[in-house]
Amino acid sequence: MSPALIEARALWVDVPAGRFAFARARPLAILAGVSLAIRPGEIVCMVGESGSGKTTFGRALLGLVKPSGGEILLDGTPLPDFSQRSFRAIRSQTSLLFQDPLSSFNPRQRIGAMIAEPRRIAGMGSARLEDIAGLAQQAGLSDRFLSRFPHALSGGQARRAAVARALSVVPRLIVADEPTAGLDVSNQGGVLNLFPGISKRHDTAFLVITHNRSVVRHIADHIVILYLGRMVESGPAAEILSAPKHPYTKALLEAEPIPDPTRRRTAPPVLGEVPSIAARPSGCEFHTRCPFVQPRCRSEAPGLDDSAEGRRVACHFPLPEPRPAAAHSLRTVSN
Amino acid sequence: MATDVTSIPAPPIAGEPGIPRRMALTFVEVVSHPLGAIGVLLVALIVLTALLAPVIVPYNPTAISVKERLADPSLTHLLGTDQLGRDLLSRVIVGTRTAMTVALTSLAVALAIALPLGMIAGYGPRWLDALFILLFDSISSLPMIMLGLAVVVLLGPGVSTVILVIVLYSVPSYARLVRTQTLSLKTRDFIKAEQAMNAGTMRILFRHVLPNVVGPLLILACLDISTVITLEAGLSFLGLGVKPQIPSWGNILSDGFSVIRNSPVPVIAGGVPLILATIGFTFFGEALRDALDPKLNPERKP
Amino acid sequence: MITFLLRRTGLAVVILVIVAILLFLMMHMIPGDPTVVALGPRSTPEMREAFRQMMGLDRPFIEQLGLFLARLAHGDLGQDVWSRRPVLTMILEVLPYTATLALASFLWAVTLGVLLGCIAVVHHGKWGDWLIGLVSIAFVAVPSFVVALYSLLVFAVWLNWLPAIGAGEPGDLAAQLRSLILPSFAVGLGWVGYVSRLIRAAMIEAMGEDYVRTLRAYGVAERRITYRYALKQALLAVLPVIAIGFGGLLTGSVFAEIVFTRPGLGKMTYDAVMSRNFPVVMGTVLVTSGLYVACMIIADAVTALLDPRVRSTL
Amino acid sequence: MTAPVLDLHGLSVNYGGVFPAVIGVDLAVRPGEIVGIIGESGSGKSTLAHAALGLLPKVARVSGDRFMLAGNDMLTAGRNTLARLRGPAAAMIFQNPMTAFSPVHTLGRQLRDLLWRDRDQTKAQKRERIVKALRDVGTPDPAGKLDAYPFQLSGGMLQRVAIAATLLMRPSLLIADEPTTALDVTMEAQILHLMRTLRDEAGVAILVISHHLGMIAEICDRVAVMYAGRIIEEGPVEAIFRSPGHPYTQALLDCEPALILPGIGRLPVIAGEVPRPGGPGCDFVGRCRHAEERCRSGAVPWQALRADPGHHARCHRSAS
Repeated sequence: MSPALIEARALWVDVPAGRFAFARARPLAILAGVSLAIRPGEIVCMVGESGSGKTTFGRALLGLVKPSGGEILLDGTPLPDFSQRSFRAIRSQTSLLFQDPLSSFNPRQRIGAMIAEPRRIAGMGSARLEDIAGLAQQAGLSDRFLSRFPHALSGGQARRAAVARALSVVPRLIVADEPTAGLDVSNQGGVLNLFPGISKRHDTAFLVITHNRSVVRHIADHIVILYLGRMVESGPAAEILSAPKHPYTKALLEAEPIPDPTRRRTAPPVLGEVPSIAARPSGCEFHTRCPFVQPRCRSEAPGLDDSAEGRRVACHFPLPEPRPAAAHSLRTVSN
Repeated sequence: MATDVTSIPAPPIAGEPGIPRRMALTFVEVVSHPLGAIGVLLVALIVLTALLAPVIVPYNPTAISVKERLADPSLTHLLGTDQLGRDLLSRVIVGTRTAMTVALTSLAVALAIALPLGMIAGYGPRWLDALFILLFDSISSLPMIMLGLAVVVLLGPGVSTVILVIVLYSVPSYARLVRTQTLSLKTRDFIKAEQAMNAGTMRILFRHVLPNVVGPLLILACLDISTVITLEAGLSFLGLGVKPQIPSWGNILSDGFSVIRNSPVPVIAGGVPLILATIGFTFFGEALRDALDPKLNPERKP
Repeated sequence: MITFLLRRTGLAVVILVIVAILLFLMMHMIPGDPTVVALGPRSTPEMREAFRQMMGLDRPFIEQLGLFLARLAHGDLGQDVWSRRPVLTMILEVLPYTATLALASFLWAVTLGVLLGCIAVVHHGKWGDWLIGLVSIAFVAVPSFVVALYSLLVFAVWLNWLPAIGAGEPGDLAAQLRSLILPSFAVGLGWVGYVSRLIRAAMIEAMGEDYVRTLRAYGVAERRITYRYALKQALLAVLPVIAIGFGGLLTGSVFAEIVFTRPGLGKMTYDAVMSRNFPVVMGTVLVTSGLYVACMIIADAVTALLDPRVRSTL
Repeated sequence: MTAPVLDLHGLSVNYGGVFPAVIGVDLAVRPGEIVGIIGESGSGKSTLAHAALGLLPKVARVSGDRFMLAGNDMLTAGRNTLARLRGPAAAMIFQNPMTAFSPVHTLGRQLRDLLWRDRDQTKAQKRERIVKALRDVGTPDPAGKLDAYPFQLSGGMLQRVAIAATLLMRPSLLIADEPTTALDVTMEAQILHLMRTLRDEAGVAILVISHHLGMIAEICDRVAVMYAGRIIEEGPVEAIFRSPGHPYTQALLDCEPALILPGIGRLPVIAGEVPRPGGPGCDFVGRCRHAEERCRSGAVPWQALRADPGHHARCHRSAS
């Protein structure tokens, strides 16, 4: 097995406890030891509620947030340290798509110049107009926007411009933070269709950070679920979707309302709120909300069982294989 | 997502208008603004007087003629004469030139210093930022007049001293503005995006931070012209500004003050142009700010 | 809360030390004999020798600085070159006058400023808002010493309603108050305009917040929304700026003290400069900076206490 | 058929006479009924929601044949009648709970200020009512919440407090403008469940606005679909989701990723842009697969669909 394109081992990110906290106040862990390997051409979806640390993980991989512990490996070789210099290698082969694309554009720079920015920074020669138009076209953005300023773009157009910029240095990994946030149903598909295409054509790996179940269902090869900065389950998409082992994963997948009035749920799948990282629950940190909680869960934190190939779960009582669920009555799409 | 109910969508922008056309558009908007109209008129009057001073001045402003001492305004001396018999109109006209040269030079110098300092403080490492803040706070804790007095004691009065004092006073407030703007830009995703593309610090500062910081800074500089004119006049009023023989509204007022019980004319002659200039530039600045960037409220103190 | 104040005071002390060093450096940066520079050509040799001795100018530079700072720490700001009186006591004599002037101007100006700001917001967009805006901007623009001169000219010289000179006899409260009116008017006028513009901008911003829409969605009276909610948020934003500004008031009071020949910190510094009394200049500058820095601490404390969002992080 | 709490007929909203945002809307919400409005950004659904409670800015002009809210004629209502109505007649919760409360006042004080009508009640009595309302919406430690500030609570919790505020008014109509869009899916499920219990127990009529099809299907009895300022289809939720009459509704359901089998390759998209409201003919003509010549101009009929009477669509094709 060739080494992973990029791998995090027990990645840890701390935040000082309060604005005037002194050194002795215990720092709070946003990421508490997350390990993940991403292979070329693979689309990994990282799922979790707000505060689970998923956005922080994406930024920590590129050093935009300084990790406090653990290791990051590029093509198998670990980074010497977490200084900005050592992240240069990763950044030259990675692109980051932000949750709010408009805020990731310089308001006083035209879209064309912005798309060519990575090329100019990497010193890959002057960005000829055809190249930029080609990139825009690849991302489904018409080239009449190239001379415009960012504030003239709609949400969907801004997202496509961000993808065009990401493609301009043919990255080996694209980290996409909530790629469909704020998009209407009618153009959500437009953005989602880009990822598999790019992945096949350039063998680009994707780390997609989202809490949208339908994004996961359609583009994920591999799924990772985070809770309070720890990984609770990960594995191939098909298995996780059809047979989630961790109660939290099951709750997350069921929480999303299905647009079919005949398949409504009687009660919310999980109650309560995400606890604050300043007051982490004892034992298994999900026990305060878990419908299947047992006394052991309250006292003892579960280890990460990775017996099955590529499938890991952190739960004392993983859920059994569900009996074949009634076929999800879907309308076949006639187009 | 829900449309923002209160904002009416702006008409589609064909292509962005070039810089010159945008400036013309802004100028029209400033003049149509009530404050702007008054401001532009006064500013034009002041600037023209300053430029044409050597041509339009009726007498030599420093020519003393004791017998015509404290003459009331008359056809020969439109604004009368001061306690040394010097023609007040000429001194006011040349005073305008002094005020404008001091104001514009010190503004330019202050901006040139404050821009890089502010950006470095805002973008640089935290310890450097803390150092700059300490320096800015120290200088701005020296109240301007006290700062001026201390500097003048050591370098003696004169135009260069006044400019140095005004620059020393303005740099901290401008640098602080640039620093706050840079700090807020730094949290914006587009700077993180540049960092994620391995952009060098210099590139980020000059291609991305500078264009977004210069705009608000220039607007505030316009608003600050009247403060700088006041500073120059204040220092000259205390006899610590320009040398006494060079006419300045400040020293006209100072001489007028010493003879205020004898004749109010010098005080009025020196004070009115100063008021017209300060109000003119402030109105112009306010209108410009509303036209360009309404959310910006200046940190100016009276 | 205590740790927060300790940190801020520590910072303030550091600033004062920097100011002291800056002034000390200025004196040494000038070519020529520092005593001549400091005391001026007319000073007698004995005075120069006394000054040299006092500042220990013959010793190496660093030692002089150390000596200077040590004396500062004990509150010894050196002596007035002419009267030999300790600078600190001189300052303490005049400080109350400057303080009363600053406080008087500050109180009337801020109250009127907040009032005008609120009226402007209530008449937002109508002629009242425009007029108050025009007047406020004019008040901010006009230099305070011109206001001082013209109020002196009109009310003291022409109409003779109010005293033009001095601060009234110590015992006679009425005279002191009467002599306070014109100077505090001159110093405060700029503040009326500045505060009204700040309050207006902050309240308009507050009125645009989502929670105002929620209150309106429950039929809460517009007046209660404006004065209980928007005004509180506006004051929280404006108070720290005003508190820092109070420190800057001491600059404004210099002119008023000179135009109305009132005793005060500003007048004292001005006279010291004119008579080349360098130790006094150094002393007054340090005290003024000290007051300014104190206002900075008060400004932060005000924010920390009133704004729940800041208080929660302490 | 009890009288509707909200009864709109031919309602239009126009900003500054220049920009029509809502055109000729007919809508009725009956007590105990949850009506949903689906629409994408720019469809005017939020403007309609705000208009229902008279919360539009001065620049907006509201006109129409009939606009009744809980028996009051809103077209002729003056400013103080409006203020009196807001709360008891209809209450509203908004999209972003984090900014829906003042950051510098405690929640207790703000909720008490909302009870300005009950002058006869003492502070303690009001406090009791507030604590009960907070408990009814499932807030843990309700008394503790009174002294808390908004920034100390999570989005989900604040939305519960917002709903508790509406409970205090005992409104006949609850309007919810994208109530769960800013929340995590787990919290969304809890809030939707809470709204349904409100309707079942208190018989409150609810008008829900969203661009999220799943949420509308989950909670609504009837659904109206808005496009470019007009309601282009309206009917019972099963009909709308099972056999949509208007091509736009059909296209929306086709694009909904949750309804499509994974592994399909390219997800469908509705090409083109939403036109500005108020254009001739059918606004969807530029993007409609079944567009015909008659769709381009002239009035588009509002037709009852074949099977059930309560299901209408604004489209030439739907009747045939």
